[in-house]
Amino acid sequence: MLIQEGSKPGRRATAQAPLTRHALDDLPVALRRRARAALPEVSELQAVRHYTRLSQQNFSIDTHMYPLGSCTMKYNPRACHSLAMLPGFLARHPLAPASHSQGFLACLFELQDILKEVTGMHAVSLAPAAGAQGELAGVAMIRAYHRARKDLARTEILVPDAAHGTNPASAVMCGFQVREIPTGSDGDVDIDALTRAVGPQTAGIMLTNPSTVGVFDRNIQRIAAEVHRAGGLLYYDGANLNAILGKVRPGDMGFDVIHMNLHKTFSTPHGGGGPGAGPVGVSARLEPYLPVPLVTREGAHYRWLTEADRPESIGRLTAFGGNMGILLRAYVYARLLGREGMRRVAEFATLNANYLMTQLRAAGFNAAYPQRRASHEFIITLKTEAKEFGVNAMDFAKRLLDYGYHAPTTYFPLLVPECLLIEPTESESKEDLDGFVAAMIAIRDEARTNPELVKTAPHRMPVRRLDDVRAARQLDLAWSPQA
Amino acid sequence: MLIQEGSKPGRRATAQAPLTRHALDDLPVALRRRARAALPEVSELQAVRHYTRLSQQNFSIDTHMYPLGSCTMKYNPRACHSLAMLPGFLARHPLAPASHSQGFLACLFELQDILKEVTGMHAVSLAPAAGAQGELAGVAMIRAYHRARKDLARTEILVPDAAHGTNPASAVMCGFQVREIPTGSDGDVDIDALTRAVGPQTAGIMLTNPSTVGVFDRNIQRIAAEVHRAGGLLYYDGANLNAILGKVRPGDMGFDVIHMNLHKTFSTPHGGGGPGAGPVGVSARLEPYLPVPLVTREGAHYRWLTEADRPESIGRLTAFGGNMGILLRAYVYARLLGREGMRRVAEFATLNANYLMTQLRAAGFNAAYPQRRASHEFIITLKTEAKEFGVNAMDFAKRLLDYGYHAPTTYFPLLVPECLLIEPTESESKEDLDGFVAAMIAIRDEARTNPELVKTAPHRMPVRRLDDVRAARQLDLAWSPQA
Amino acid sequence: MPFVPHTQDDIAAMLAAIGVESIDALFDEIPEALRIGTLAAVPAGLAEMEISRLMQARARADGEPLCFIGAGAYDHHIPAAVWQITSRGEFYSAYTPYQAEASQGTLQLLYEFQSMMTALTGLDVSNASLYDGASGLAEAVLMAVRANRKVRSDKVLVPRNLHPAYRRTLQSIVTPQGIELVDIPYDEEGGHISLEALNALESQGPFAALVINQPNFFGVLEEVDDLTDWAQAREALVIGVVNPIALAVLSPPGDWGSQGADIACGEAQPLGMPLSSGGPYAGFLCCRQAFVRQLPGRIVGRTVDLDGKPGFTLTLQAREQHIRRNKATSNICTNQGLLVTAATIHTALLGPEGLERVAAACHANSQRLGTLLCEIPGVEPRFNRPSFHEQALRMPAPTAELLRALAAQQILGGCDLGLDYPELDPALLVCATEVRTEEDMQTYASTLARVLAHA
Amino acid sequence: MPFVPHTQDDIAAMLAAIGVESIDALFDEIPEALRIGTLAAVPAGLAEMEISRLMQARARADGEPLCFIGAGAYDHHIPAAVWQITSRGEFYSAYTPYQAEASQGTLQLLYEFQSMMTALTGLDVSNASLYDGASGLAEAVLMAVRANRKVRSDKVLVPRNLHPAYRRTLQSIVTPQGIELVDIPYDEEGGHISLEALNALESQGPFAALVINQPNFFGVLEEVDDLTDWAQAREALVIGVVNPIALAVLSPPGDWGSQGADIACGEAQPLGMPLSSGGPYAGFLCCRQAFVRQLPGRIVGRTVDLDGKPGFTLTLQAREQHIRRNKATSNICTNQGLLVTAATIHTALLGPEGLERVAAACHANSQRLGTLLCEIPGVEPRFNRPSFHEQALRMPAPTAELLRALAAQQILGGCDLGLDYPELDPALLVCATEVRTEEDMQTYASTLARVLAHA
Repeated sequence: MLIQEGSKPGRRATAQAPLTRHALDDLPVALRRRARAALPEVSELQAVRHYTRLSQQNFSIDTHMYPLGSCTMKYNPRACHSLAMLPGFLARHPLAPASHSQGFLACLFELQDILKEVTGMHAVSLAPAAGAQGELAGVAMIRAYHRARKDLARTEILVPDAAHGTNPASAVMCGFQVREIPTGSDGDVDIDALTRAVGPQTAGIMLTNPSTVGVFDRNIQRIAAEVHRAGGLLYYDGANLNAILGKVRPGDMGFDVIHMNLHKTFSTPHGGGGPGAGPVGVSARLEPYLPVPLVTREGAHYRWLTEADRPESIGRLTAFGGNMGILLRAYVYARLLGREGMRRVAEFATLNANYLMTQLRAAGFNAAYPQRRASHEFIITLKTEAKEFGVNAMDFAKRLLDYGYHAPTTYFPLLVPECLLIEPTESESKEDLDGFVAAMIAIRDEARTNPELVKTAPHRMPVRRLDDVRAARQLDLAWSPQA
Repeated sequence: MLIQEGSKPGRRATAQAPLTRHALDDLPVALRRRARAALPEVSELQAVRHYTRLSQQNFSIDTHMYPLGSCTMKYNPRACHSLAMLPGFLARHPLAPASHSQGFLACLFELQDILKEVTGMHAVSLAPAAGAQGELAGVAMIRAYHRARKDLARTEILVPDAAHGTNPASAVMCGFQVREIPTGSDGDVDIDALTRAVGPQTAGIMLTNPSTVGVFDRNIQRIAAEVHRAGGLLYYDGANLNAILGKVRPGDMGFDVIHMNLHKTFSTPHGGGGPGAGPVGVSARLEPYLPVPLVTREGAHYRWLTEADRPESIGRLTAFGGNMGILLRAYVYARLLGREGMRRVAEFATLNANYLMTQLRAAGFNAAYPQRRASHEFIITLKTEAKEFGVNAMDFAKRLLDYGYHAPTTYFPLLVPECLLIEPTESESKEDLDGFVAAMIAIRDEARTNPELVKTAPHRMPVRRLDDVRAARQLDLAWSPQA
Repeated sequence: MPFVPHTQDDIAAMLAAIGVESIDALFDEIPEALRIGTLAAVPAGLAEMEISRLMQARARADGEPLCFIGAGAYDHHIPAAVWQITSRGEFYSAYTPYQAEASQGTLQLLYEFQSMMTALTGLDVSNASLYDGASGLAEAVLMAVRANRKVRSDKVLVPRNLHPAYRRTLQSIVTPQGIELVDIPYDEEGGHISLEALNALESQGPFAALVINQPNFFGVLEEVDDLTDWAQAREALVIGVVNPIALAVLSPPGDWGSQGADIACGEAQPLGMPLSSGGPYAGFLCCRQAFVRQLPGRIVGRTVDLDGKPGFTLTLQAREQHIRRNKATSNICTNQGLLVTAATIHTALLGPEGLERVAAACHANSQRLGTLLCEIPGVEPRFNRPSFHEQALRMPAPTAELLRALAAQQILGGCDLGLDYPELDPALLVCATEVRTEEDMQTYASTLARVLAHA
Repeated sequence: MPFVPHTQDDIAAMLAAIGVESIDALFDEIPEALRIGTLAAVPAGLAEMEISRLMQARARADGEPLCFIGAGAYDHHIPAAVWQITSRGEFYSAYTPYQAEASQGTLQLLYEFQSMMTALTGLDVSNASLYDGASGLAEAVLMAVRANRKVRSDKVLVPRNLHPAYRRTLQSIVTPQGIELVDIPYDEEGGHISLEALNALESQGPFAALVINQPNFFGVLEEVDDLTDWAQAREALVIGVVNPIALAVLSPPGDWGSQGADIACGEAQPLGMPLSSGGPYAGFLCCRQAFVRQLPGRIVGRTVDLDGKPGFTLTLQAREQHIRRNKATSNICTNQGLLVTAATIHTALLGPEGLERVAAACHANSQRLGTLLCEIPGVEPRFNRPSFHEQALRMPAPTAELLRALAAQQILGGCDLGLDYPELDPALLVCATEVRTEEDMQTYASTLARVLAHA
């Protein structure tokens, strides 16, 4: 039942609004609402019960393992939440003066420094509100850089075919054309194709390394050299940064600009779809273009740097400078990890991924790149199973839900058929990984003996498989009183 | 799986203990632990996931309706929790001086005053940690009163047969003998039996009014007169205070001492079995005996009254004077309700109970006292159903769980066969009550057509019906590593 | 090893299974030269106890000033239930609901949110949120330019009395796509947008859209019906930028003018989100049904499962970047799900009557604050038209100094209008929501009087 | 109407169904004379916003003094996860798990708690908690007197160095049942209980039980093996009163002497419960298997369901008051379930290694604090035996004045021993747990030195 369907005219959570009803007589009638909005009218208990029960219908890290490639669903430490929610931080108005913001700004300043160090970049802005906004900011800085040099012919951004969909979309948002570069059979970027593609029209290339096929591109230094030689810049998509945190730095690989997904690598919560945070780091030549605001320290005093301080900045991306509460969570996480803990993130994420790939292969599943090390993630292709049993990757994914595992990323990257992109992360234990392997084996057995069971999965969720086609064709996007 | 069963030697939630391991060499070896305690060794994620998932296996007010007689399971406002958990209250040491306790003591002092007013008593102590401890304190005060008067022959406490089990148990804890008084067929105490029972040996009587059969004893003033005339005192068991809050006061009925269950009437949480709080109120003649500590105001200054101030006190009941956090929750609740809100508690609890009784009777169920108004609760007897279908009150109760309703209190009071004691409370809506009636009707239909289904219920819980006999015979009360 | 569950035995067993000697061997495909040594600038790890102590000290460091700043972020009472439920692990640590069957909690909640936003704005459909109000407006503008098939123009009319940070954000996000923002001046006396001002710009048209801000940055109410009709008569789409609390009592965009606005967006922060130093907040974006395929961001639809039972799922994903890549309506994927969770619970707890009471109390407080401050010689209302929620006041002394002096007394006295509007200097934009008491406002007034007396 | 969901339509429909005119009519069986008018002394209701403001002001009112008081309530780090999970509605607002099938979460957790307590105490069985440590000891004494079938005595030996508030609580609860508490003096030099002191009391025996407090109220360690053997040689049961953090490193009661103690109880507060001004805390109570039917309070057992699947249920209810009424082992029904939830999660997060580290850090800090303070002329250790967790220090000036002067500097300097032990005056019992830093302790020492210099 929708909260709206439990509504009853005149019912209220009385304690939650002012007890006095003030008049609004001085407002012009023509500007006032004529009919009351059709919002739910419920009691406090009703709302609490409704949303508590709704929450129980979710999978979440706190209840289930998410071996979800490219999404780094790892444990979100509870202290990050409670410390970011301290009243002093929550009550602070975004326009409070620096005199009343020193404790808060100190955290952001130190976070900037930590992110600079782990990425090997020259400067960092925390402003972007999510990974995609970080990408937008990064590409916008590439654009600003070329424009400042009057290098206006650079209209093209190169993007490997395995890239996240946000990469080409962000490039287009900045007015660039996108050219796709194929992936070689070994999982690395096809370096010959790349060489052919770069040229005076190249503004830059957007790369994830390790890539979305779960391998570290061994030619990264050569790629950097080629693109730089052609006058282009290198953009690092930080979605997979968890794989190399504390081990390898994008700045050392030759990247000019990087965004980080704090809700992945720095374990801020996904929250059912956000908020994220997508700080960007840059090499020295891009620093003037960083989005504002930034935090600086002058002596013992912290203050914001704004448009006035950074006239060449690509500008402001949200009204108040970013998802501050998420930045605080990432700061707490970074301080809990410390330098040794950062390195362990990459080490154990990689150990888990390679172990899980090994065990799945031992169980007879096919890895897409069996000759390669897994990075923090790897691809299993269910092409054989699909052919033999008529049970596809989506069916496996849905049936995994019944076994208590969130589905891996399916059908991405697009270049591997019937693929599952699997990323166990460092915070799951060997027992959890073994349990996942056992579930995969059990589902394959079911696919063999009772394919219908798998094809109609899930069976133990609050709903059975949903009709996505109907959802898109017979659009029902909002409840209304008449309905 | 038990948390202990997920343990693995050497696993830790590393962030949660000091990073340095200090030596203990200066402690005598003979006094030190030889073998490490067999406590769980788990990761932080493991613990968070385990207990989050465990929690989901519970019914609770936040997820389900509890029409649970004598237990007043109503909405626990969330603000009571967050405001009682403010850092200033949580960090306060119990032995902090009054100079550093004024804000906290102000709340307790005002709570004492509010409870005095709503019960009509002369003075209140917040010390008892639960209802049963309130009873103990109340009976101890009756004992102290008679002893102070050298009236040592009063060895007997009268208790109606419908009373809560704690009443006789508490009387015995204070060294009294218990004499039971029968309930008349109309639900009131058998006044003739009472008259025969009172005498010079009577220390007092313990009464709940409205009683556990869900009716207001119309003879209460006569009972008070009889007991007082014989030199006994009247004890009010506050378990059912919700029924009369703001409408009738125990002090006005003639009671000398009362305990209140703040976790019922004042909506502090049950917490899966506690903590409660059982403040006691007394008439003037019992004031010297109140348990310590109490809060007093001297000018604008609050301070504790302790044994030194109250030499005749029955003493201290816990080390630090009570369940302070629960008292703060009750205080917040009382202030949210205010005087009008208090009255509404009784009015709507009573409306809900009478409506539910009416609807269940209309559906063909038998009320134990159909000629009486329900107070906040009432009794349905399933004697007929048990005889006709072989499905008893416990079976109904278990099957109600499958329908998403917590079972009413079953087989209590003992004097009504196959009974369900039903208390909907004021915070449930008409729709909730109608849903409960529908479930009862559906279960009776099932009892008629498929009794086995009901007799083996529940079917939709995390476990099916549990073997209580085995639990008591083959005691398994703790996990051990060898097991 | 915080947050890593591996025991030494586990590590040994796992390495043996993989067939390598050490974890380091797993990195052997990475060129040696790229492997880094220490991270000297990253401090050593702390125990939770230690970071707790540090963060508590920092959170306390900045005191608890009495705040009269609004300017796009408002201090409202948030029911305790809102964040207690929002913080539940099942909401907090859940992934984007791509696996619908395992995400019905989040999906149904988002559908309820969409329904609340359409009810408040009076429009047909809503997305499931964007980053914030300002970036949401940028998406609204991009959408309007895409959607306006009648006027093929890249020009959009944007009032100067729109929040300056929104104007800057708009600039950053939409100009790389060649969209031109045309300023509408505000009325010197009224602070509003007049039809005269619009008519004066007409020759620069045609315009793809007109942005209307109700109430505007100065708190002044616009004549939304007239402005809407003006634009729609010229085939421009109308984008309303609105405050959801104000919408409880003000005419919803769907009712503006003779046909209603086409798009509405705004900042959902007033619905259950603490000030939080500026974020995370959530932008909302609603539009007419006709434009639904141009709507960026996630959208939840109601459908049925194999048994015909109702359920919820992300829909219209063909608009999105993970399907459409460079042809997507936007690059946005992450939204502000957790904040929407708070907003939905908040709105359910307040209900229509509760929101109206909050709006009315804010209005009453803001009027009262204006009255109190204007009793001080030299302080007077800057504009002469009705305002809602906040007010622009002319000050008799330089505002930067006033604000500094007030801050030293633990009062944040408002937003300095002169920074973005030199022509208004010296002036403050002040706000008093329902959480400010009469005593708070008296404190402000008396402190300001004292400060001015010594200025 | 806060927390009442009824609309006017609902009320009308419900009254019609019942067949009465008004809600008041439902009270018509109550004698008219008893019905009250107003509740003048109860203030009018507040909105949540208003009570929040009031409570925040009150919680802030008493500052954040630096606390060096222990004396039975200890300030430990509590992982953030503990109360975030404990506060979940399913734990917070759940009823007593009488309906086992709908309460497996709470029941399994209680079983895990019982298992943790038996592991820590080295005894066979545990109940699911009692109100607090002091009332728990009272129940332990009642239980020992009931259970000791060999010595039919109502006398129990209780050391004078047991926490004074525990001694008083014991007095209040057990003496109405005719139990006599016999004081054991502590050693003047060592602060411990000596065998000589026990021997001197032997002629007053036989005794049903001996209470041993490890560490004792002064923080001094007792020779628990000798004391246990002494008592058991005389057929007295041994009741250990212990601190669960200390148990991580100290010999558990089950290992005391040649046979082990019979009963162990104590305050579970150090396991995840904030100081909270004194409560709610939770008492724990463990014993040998042989006494399980004398154990008061709720007990959870593991059993199986109809399918043979393991599950948990309250068991041995035949001991309890709701079944046995006046024959029950105790009148206790409510326990401290929510606090046990916190204690169980806390203990799982700390684990054996974590608890050991906490205990060792407390010990190190407490020793360090003693060292720092004893550098001040006139301050010296009061007792000459090893202590754990806290220390009694002789002071060179009247303690009440010292504590007042320290409190004025926002330092709570310890527990004034002279109040309960005039013979020790002037002396303080001081404590520094793992959350106190070196800087905190230096602050205390330098402030005390300054205060004493001016005394």
